[in-house]
Amino acid sequence: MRYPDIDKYAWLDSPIHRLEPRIKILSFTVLIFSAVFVGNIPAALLALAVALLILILSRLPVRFVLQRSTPILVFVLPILLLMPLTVPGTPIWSAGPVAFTEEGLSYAVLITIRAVAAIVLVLTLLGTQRIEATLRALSLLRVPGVIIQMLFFTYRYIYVMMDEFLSIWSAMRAKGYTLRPNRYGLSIIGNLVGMLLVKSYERAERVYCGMEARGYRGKPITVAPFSITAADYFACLLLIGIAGGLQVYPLVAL
Amino acid sequence: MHISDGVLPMPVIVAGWVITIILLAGTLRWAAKKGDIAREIPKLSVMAGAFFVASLIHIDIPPSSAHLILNGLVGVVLGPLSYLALFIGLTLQALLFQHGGITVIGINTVNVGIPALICYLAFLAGSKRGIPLPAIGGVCGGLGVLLTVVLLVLVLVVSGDQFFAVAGLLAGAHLPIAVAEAIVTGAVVGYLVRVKPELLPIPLKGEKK
Amino acid sequence: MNEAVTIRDLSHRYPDGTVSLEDVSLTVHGGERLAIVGQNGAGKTTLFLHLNGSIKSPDNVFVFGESVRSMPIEERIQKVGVVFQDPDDQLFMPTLYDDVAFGPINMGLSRDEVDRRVREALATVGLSGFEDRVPHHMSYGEKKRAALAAVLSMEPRILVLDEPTANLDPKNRAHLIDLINRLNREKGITTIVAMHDVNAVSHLADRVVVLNTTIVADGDVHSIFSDSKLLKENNLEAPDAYKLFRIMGCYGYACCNALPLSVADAPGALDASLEENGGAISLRRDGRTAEELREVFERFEY
Amino acid sequence: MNEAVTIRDLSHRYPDGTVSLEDVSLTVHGGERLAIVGQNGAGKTTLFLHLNGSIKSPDNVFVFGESVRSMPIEERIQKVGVVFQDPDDQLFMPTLYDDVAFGPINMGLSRDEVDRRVREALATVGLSGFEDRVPHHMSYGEKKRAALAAVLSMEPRILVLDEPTANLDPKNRAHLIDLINRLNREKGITTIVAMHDVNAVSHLADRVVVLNTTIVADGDVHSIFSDSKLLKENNLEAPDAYKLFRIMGCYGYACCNALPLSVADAPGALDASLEENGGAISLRRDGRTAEELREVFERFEY
Ligand SMILES: Nc1ncnc2c1ncn2[C@@H]1O[C@H](COP(=O)(O)OP(=O)(O)OP(=O)(O)O)[C@@H](O)[C@H]1O
Ligand SMILES: Nc1ncnc2c1ncn2[C@@H]1O[C@H](COP(=O)(O)OP(=O)(O)OP(=O)(O)O)[C@@H](O)[C@H]1O
Ligand SMILES: [Mg+2]
Ligand SMILES: [Mg+2]
Repeated sequence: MRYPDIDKYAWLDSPIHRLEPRIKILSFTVLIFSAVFVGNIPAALLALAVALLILILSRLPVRFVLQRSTPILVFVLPILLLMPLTVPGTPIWSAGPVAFTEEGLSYAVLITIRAVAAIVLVLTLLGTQRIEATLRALSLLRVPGVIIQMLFFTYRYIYVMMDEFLSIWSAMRAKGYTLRPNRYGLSIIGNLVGMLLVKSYERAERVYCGMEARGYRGKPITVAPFSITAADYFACLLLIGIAGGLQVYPLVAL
Repeated sequence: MHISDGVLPMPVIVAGWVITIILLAGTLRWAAKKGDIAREIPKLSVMAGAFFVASLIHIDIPPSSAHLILNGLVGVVLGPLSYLALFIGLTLQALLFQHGGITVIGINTVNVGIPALICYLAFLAGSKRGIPLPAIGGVCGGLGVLLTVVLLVLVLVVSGDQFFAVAGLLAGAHLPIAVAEAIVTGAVVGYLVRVKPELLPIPLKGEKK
Repeated sequence: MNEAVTIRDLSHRYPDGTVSLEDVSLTVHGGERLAIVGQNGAGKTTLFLHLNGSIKSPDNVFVFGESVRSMPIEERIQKVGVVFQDPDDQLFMPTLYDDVAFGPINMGLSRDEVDRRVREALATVGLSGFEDRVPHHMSYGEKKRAALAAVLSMEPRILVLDEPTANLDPKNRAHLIDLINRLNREKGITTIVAMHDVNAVSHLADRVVVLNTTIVADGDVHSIFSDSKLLKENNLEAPDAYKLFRIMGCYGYACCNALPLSVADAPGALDASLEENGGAISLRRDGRTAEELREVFERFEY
Repeated sequence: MNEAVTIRDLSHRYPDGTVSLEDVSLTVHGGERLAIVGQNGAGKTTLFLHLNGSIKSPDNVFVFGESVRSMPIEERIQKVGVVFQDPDDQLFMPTLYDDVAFGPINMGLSRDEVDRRVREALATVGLSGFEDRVPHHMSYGEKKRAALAAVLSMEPRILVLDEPTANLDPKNRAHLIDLINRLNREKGITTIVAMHDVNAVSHLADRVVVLNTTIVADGDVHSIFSDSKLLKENNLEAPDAYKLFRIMGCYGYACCNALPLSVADAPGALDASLEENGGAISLRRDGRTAEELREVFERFEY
């Protein structure tokens, strides 16, 4: 179990790092939505190129991006492997009953490029500012207060719970427990989860007392000393322009 | 299993967000009517953190290997507000670990959140009939995953015929997880019954001691 | 002197039936330094939860004459600030600045005033420059001080601390004790602490209340810690300094009235005794020493 | 004497880059009572996680001559039992019986043997009759003992305890210290404890290791606690008993070689000094007293 250190390169300096968080979130989100909805491979490649360009501008280490992108493999690999074989269409290659179709391949490739472009953009967005700045900016972008507060508190307590989990886990290991996927092994995991829930519940009551002791009444809770500059507006217009371009491009190109 | 960005077509993604927003607004309104939301938020947040961490537990069941989902358990413990907790959990998973994309948080929440709500109702119904709680817990644990798989397959199939094979593969890979979650959730509920029954939606047996 | 805290006949039981407080009555005056001592489970934490209204009770807890129950929340937090034991329970925001600003924002202060208070509170506890730090990257000692800053930023007139020194290493402990005393001395804040660490009690309090579900004793530090029967009955003990002077007593050391309760008090006590005894005290073992030693150990050790 | 634990050049850093241990080398002999002291964050807990293989390291931690890393898990837990600080982390089963039986079951013992061990371990810590209790609902002192029983049931030859006395009230603390010493004395178990509570160290150890990422000092209790420079550099302090005898030294008390480190040692030390000085020692204030006092306080207090 690893700590979620998504913002460990937030201290770097680059044009992307310097963008005002609200502007960055807004324009990147538009760009990401645009990238995942492009309808053909050339447009997708263009989106990917834009994403990579922004990534290079951001100076995030390539290793960080590669490591962080692995979760999408779970979805993308099966698609890349299965679709060309299972989608009916023009075979480009076949051996006996197994046929590799053009339609399947091009759809799989389109999805893969979109997925890669999206994750590159997501990582550039999240990797270039502290996660707190992201959450704070969301609160200024009128995401409802309940959601914002929960994101703040949950984010904070993930770390506390992880430490708690790891201590229970080491204590189990110290008594010779190894996780095997059998009934005994899993029911012990059940106890561990149960213990974690009970401890969290009790902690939650103490946390609430702590908040109440500081006048908490469910109201929004942060100040965000961000200020938007002309350069930020310009970058925002540029990125949203690109996002629009990605949608318009297939129409124009056809 | 949480879908990544770039896979699903626009209508499905939009539908996901619409359903999620409606359900969030509905459950929040319900909570505000039932009690003090200022009190619920910290509790829900800490519990959401605990579930988040528990769902990072990695279980290798050859040939597949997966993280627990625990949405059945979340439903049983948090009731209607489980939808909100899962939404927060998925958002943070997308932000912190890139488990699942950000454009698909809506649809991913539908996939795990609706089963959680159903599990809550199932647990209530089961406990009223006097079935042993760990057994209902186990059923809810397995049911949570199975319903999630059903919804996932549905989403993929609606998204296009191309996804048929992929959907089948994912469904197959999840069956062992459903069994594992049933055992884990049964054990959790058994533990909670003994140690902290307040966490379960059951009437407490008067005062102890 | 004005009454900072008044508790009248307070009883409490948890929903599961555990009786945690019974008929507790207590008055704390403005500017006092009070310690509440008691064994594990004596009800110290429960009592503190009443002081800031986290546990609601019918009108029997008053702060500066007003009932805590009916006081508006903004007013209450300016009067009583409670620092609980586990700093992780209290640092619930992702950055230290947000955490320390949490109280002032809830009080509805202007942004400038919030900022001023945050910086002042952080400076007081020696954490200036830590504004952007994330609590989970801070050490335990830093987190303890951060939790204190988060309460100080509301500028409460009464500061309540649950086990402030637990789990701290000696240096961190000494600094925290210093800090709390400075707040009492310089800002006139009334301080109420709960603790097990009897060796540190006399550093933080002039008056001690022994709690064991109900209040068993209430007096100045000396009278409490010299009452071995009281201490034993409540699973407590006397500070090491006190016990050592009792041992010296078995060797013919003529006790002055107030035996020291901490190392820092020892020279003063020695000087006083010396003066009383004409400038010199001779330690020697005599016939009664063995017997007296046995008695001291029996009365003060477990 | 046989080597119970041997650590050679152990270094460790957490994934986030924090260096927690650097070049630690340590040998603990069978039957020894060792204390590891160090400020918050010194790496004590991390070191213990290496001892039981919770953190894997290349071959540099050995127990009775065998590398912990390559040892089968069943064998390892019979050699080293680690009791962590927070008892709630260790009691995760719904009943105390299950908890204490957890280790023996993982060792693959027969049901009868498991039962025998559970009963014996519970009897040792004084919790016979608590088999069916839910650990979560026990008092803090009971939980601490229960956590110890859950490790004793594996009958380890080395017992490692992280902050055994933290958060305990004086009576519970005294009982736990007694219990640990009895295990060392009667069963020959090697005990290694980590602690901050310098006043209790001399009750639980003959030898002390000062850790501060690396091992800064290693010696018998007296030599460590009389080295004020070492203590200050590592944010530690000397026990109160020791400091008081230093203060008496300023009043002309002729120190014997080994100043006492705890109240219990004081009469012995007094007797020894008296004998050396012909049966009587006279305390008085002279010209140098003030200066010497200042020096003692400067060296030993924060
Ligand atoms: N939420 C709760 N539900 C039920 N009983 C509780 C709860 N919290 C505390 N208690 C019980 O109430 C009593 C008083 O507990 P409290 O925490 O106030 O003691 P304490 O003096 O602070 O102890 P410690 O020194 O261990 O911190 C104890 O018997 C405890 O077990
Ligand atoms: N999981 C972790 N990830 C990163 N750093 C950690 C982790 N656990 C501990 N550390 C850091 O490693 C160092 C050693 O920590 P450790 O817990 O071993 O100290 P300790 O001596 O036990 O302290 P204490 O007296 O406070 O218990 C500290 O700087 C701590 O912040
Ligand atoms: Mg307490
Ligand atoms: Mg530690």
